[in-house]
Amino acid sequence: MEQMSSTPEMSVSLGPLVLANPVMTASGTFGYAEEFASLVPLHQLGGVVVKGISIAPRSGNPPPRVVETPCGMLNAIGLENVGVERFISEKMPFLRTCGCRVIVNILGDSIEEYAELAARLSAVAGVDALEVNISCPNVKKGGVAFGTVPEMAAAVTMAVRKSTDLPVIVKLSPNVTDITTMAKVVADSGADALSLINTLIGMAIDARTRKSKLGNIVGGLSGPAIKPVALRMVWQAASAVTIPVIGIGGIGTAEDAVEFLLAGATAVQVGTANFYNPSAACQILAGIQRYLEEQDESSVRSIIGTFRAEV
Amino acid sequence: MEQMSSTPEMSVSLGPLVLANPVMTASGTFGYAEEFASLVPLHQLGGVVVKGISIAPRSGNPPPRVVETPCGMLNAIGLENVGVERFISEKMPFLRTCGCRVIVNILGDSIEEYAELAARLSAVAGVDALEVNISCPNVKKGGVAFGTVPEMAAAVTMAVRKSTDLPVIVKLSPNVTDITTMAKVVADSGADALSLINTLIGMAIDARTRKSKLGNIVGGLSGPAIKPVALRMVWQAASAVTIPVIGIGGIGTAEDAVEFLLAGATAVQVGTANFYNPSAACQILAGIQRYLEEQDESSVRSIIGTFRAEV
Amino acid sequence: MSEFQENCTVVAVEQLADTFYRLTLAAPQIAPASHPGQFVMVACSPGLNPLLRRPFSVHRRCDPDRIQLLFRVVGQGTELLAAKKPGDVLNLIGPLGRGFTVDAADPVCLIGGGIGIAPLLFLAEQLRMTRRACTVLLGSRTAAELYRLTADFIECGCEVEIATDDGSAGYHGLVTDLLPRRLSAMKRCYACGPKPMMATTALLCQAARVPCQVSLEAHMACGLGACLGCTVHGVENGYLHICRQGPVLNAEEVAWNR
Amino acid sequence: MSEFQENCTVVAVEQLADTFYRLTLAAPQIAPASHPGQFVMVACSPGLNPLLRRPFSVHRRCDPDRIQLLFRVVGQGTELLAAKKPGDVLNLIGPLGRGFTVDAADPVCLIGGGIGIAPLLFLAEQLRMTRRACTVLLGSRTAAELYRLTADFIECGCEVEIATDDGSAGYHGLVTDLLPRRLSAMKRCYACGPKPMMATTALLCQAARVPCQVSLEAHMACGLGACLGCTVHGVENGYLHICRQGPVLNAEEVAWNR
Ligand SMILES: Cc1cc2nc3c(=O)[nH]c(=O)nc-3n(C[C@H](O)[C@H](O)[C@H](O)COP(=O)(O)OP(=O)(O)OC[C@H]3O[C@@H](n4cnc5c(N)ncnc54)[C@H](O)[C@@H]3O)c2cc1C
Ligand SMILES: Cc1cc2nc3c(=O)[nH]c(=O)nc-3n(C[C@H](O)[C@H](O)[C@H](O)COP(=O)(O)OP(=O)(O)OC[C@H]3O[C@@H](n4cnc5c(N)ncnc54)[C@H](O)[C@@H]3O)c2cc1C
Ligand SMILES: Cc1cc2nc3c(=O)[nH]c(=O)nc-3n(C[C@H](O)[C@H](O)[C@H](O)COP(=O)(O)O)c2cc1C
Ligand SMILES: Cc1cc2nc3c(=O)[nH]c(=O)nc-3n(C[C@H](O)[C@H](O)[C@H](O)COP(=O)(O)O)c2cc1C
Ligand code: FES
Ligand code: FES
Repeated sequence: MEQMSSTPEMSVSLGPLVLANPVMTASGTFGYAEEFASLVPLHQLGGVVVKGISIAPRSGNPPPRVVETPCGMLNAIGLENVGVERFISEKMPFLRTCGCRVIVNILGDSIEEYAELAARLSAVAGVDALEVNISCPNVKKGGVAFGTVPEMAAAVTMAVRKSTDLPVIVKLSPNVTDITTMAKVVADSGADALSLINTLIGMAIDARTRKSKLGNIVGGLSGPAIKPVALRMVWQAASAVTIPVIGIGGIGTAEDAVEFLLAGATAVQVGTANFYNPSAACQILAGIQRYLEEQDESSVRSIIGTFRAEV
Repeated sequence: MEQMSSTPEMSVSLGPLVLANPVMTASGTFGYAEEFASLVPLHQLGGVVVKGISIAPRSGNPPPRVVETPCGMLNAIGLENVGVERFISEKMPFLRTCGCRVIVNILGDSIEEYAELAARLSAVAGVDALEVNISCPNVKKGGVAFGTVPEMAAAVTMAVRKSTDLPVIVKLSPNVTDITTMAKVVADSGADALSLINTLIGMAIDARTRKSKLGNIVGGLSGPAIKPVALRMVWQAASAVTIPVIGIGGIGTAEDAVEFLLAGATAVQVGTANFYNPSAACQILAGIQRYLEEQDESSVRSIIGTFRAEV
Repeated sequence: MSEFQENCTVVAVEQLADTFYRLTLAAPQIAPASHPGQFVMVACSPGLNPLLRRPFSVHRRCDPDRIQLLFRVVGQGTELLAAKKPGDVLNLIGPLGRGFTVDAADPVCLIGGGIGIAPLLFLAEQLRMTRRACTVLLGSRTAAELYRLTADFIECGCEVEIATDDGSAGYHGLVTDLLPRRLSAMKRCYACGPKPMMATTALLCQAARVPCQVSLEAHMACGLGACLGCTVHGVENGYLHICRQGPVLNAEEVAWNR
Repeated sequence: MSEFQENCTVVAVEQLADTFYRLTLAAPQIAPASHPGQFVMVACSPGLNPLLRRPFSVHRRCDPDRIQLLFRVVGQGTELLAAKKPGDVLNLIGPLGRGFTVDAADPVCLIGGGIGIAPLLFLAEQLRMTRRACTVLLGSRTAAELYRLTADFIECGCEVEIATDDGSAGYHGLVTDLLPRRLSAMKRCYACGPKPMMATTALLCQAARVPCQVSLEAHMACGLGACLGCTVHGVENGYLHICRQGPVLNAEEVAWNR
């Protein structure tokens, strides 16, 4: 049987933030977008999430900072970034021209810093949304990550929410016993959307020298290795809250991305895959489109959360 | 320079339990040992940890039960086992002949079941130690895993401790925010040793059918993919307690095993690697020996915990 | 049990059709110990991805030291196998599992669908050694997949009838449509193929009171009975583990509707 | 920036020594854009393990469309590359990073240690096009690793002196021992090799007030300036990122003692 098939409708909404399509690049894996400009047609992307920005510039951790692991990698960059002022003056001009949504990932040592960043960035033309990285240590609480204590995660979310009119996405840490508690607390504190997962904490030792393979000893595990954990957490989080969820973790193919959409993610972010395959995000977008056509779906929205949790 | 090199001394002690060498096979990945008898010289192993045993036989989860993931696998076996009585009558006779330590992994729905299993197995000749799997759901507490709540983990440990004179190893779940809290609580409750990690919870979806690739929807992620997370948790746990720790998670080569020993593990368990390479455990043992010779160490004990956590 | 882990040298690689390949392997320990219906676990990659071994039926035992595997390329592991060249080495574990019952039953019928034909050639050759009358019904998507295999069955003295999904050769339709007319004469059936094909065969055999053996598939991590991953629903004892209780089972042991 | 992602066909594979290989690749976009000292990121496996691309200096530009890579087999990725055959295709990203300064300085000295020799042949050929006098000092473990490379440098008109760790050819000892006697005449030095070799070179050049450029290494995830993984300690601005600010740096920018 022949069928009239029009191109599936690809746009999705993350609360107030509308994306032309659900494929973004993840923070820390796509620089400030210009690094990929000669290799990737940036305007095709649903959005770009830039490297995490803090108030003051940070120089990051001592080398070595990256090490490969089976089907994954550990990074201990240490949140190196140019600081919010240089970000605005040096990086935003290019980002404003790239033809897709620009989401700024923010991080701080204290709740006040998050709030200050949110306020500062709200005034900047071309910033479409904020993504709040709560996997950072709370200096006042002895370095416990904001994202591992529900009260602290709530406090950061509320502080950012109060300081900006921009859409607020809160990015959850996977290093917790119960991701649904964190998801609910953050949703109840005013987030417009959630994104998850950030990296799992891991480590690698050089047997010969008996030293860490990372300057910082521990680092964040990312890449295909973590996809099963990420998918499970996205499914649990999306089932626990009513706000939209962005799926992240080991996504390298359209099939991976579709798994996250089926599990309840409204959009996805491509991280480590940008390193080994800069075309990944665009290939994933094309592949999702093909999948929708094969499955006779008229829009990407109609597959979100349609995972059938029976067997 | 020529040097007289005698074979390094390989024995290690897990509290009262002395092993001829630090290489064991992990629960659920080596059956009841007889499955590997034609392929593996069992007497070479430091010990065998048998598939988890419950009071009544369990038939386990509906298929599919295993699915491969990048450098790893998900399993949702559902703790299928023959039950303690058939284990004793059908499986122990062979295990008594295999020439290495026999550690029985136990699991229950309630604290009483753990205690009963410990008592029953204490009377059985040939059982050298118990490994308590606390990653199981506590039926009385709505299915929350014993191993994710410090009080419940403590209660199980104490109940088993009281019911047996056998060495008690408690096997920790990695699906927690803070592994050191769990390690300390279990150590303080009378465990002779800890083992970790059990599997990370994960999931896989078939994009075409939109169904889970596992009958049980979620499953346990194991294999090389999880090694960085396991190594980090073993290092943290070994640094937090004074009792010996057994390292588990993605160990497939001698180099992997050495990383865990350096991080503070007194022994290691080889899991998923038995499936893709039945010779893994014996090759790892030989490789550790070679490593010790190269590093001019006279015993495996002298490298435990010698990871240099500076750069 | 005589199970071996063996490095096997690839002796020959044949591409029988678009995605059908046949490997000949030197397996001096595994080959002589193999029985029709048993399988081997093949490490398709020397690295960690894909991680697990892949199960393949012993397709044939050539001279006493060699086995053949017949496989369809469906994913990473089989793609790697298809790229093997003579002289390459593969690590195998086998022979594993319970094979087909080879007894005095005569005449018998073998029914294979698609890549499920794989274990039946070894079985046919074994049966023909004691001159059993073998009728072989083969089904596939298209004729190309059957040319070479049909010739092999005929060569060993079987009567062969074929069915194709696209009608490019033989009967245009399901291979099981060929069965009823043959069944009454048979003392035993052996089937391997897609589950619906085996379920239909089982049903027809049950109705005709002809004993039927089937070779099942399940995802396997170990192949050795250790992981307990390879479950199918059994009629009686709950779950069956394909790698030890199978892969060959009596059709009536299997819960076909699950 | 002209950076390209390109599927490059392997044209030739040479094994220069035990673990030294040289690949010739058709790279019609990357080759013409390349400058000595720049590098490419090579996807060594089509699969997910190893996951990350591996950085390799452009060893040479042959006719305008081809580049060569010279590499030593040290792990998974380089093992896969060594097994490539003509006709195989590799995905490359490049040319990346800042290369060597090629200016009017004359005469100049190139010092390469081990696999660090790789980028120097492209540099020498470029320098010789404008008839700069090039002295090349090459060091390696053993003579076998240098035969072919020495010939290549001589062929393009360089004066070559060699040192080996085992004394199997040339000077028995460190290649940097050859430098002091040459240095006073030089207008510039270019060095690539193990860090201690480059540190010594930097020190000698500083003492002799000869400008020196070095090509550094660091673990890289992206090669594009995005991951911020490829740090080395700089003298002034804290950390340097090798993939964008390097791999070639002026020796005095680097904190050699860190
Ligand atoms: C006892 C037994 C004997 C078999 N004999 C043969 C044979 O002779 N010839 C042949 O071509 N195939 C045979 N198979 C199926 C074969 O094992 C799978 O096709 C193979 O594992 C796929 O590997 P892959 O990496 O290419 O595909 P993957 O990428 O792993 O998967 C591709 C597809 O194959 C399915 N698959 C993966 N693993 C298995 C598995 N263990 N069992 C069944 N399906 C699987 C997946 O669900 C998926 O649909 C047999 C399976 C079993 C259990
Ligand atoms: C700018 C640059 C240019 C280079 N040019 C060349 C060249 O022309 N020829 C050549 O043989 N090598 C070159 N290298 C080093 C080369 O990248 C590594 O040898 C290679 O990545 C090792 O990969 P593998 O998978 O074989 O080894 P792995 O198994 O990954 O590692 C083996 C060893 O190589 C080291 N290594 C791994 N990755 C890197 C890396 N990115 N940089 C440095 N060391 C690494 C590891 O620490 C380990 O000691 C260059 C590196 C850089 C950064
Ligand atoms: C090198 C690197 C740097 C990263 N930096 C950040 C960051 O600055 N802020 C943040 O929220 N996440 C950061 N991440 C996490 C990623 O955005 C993503 O959540 C994680 O890598 C999982 O996705 P993946 O498996 O697709 O990479 C970083 C990841 C990597 C690999
Ligand atoms: C198929 C399978 C079954 C398992 N069954 C058990 C079990 O019964 N009890 C238990 O404590 N752990 C069980 N485990 C967990 C392993 O013992 C081990 O902790 C985990 O797989 C991580 O190690 P690995 O990466 O080396 O496999 C099982 C793991 C697998 C893969
Ligand atoms: S495949 Fe492991 S028990 Fe059958
Ligand atoms: S390698 Fe990624 S920034 Fe240099």
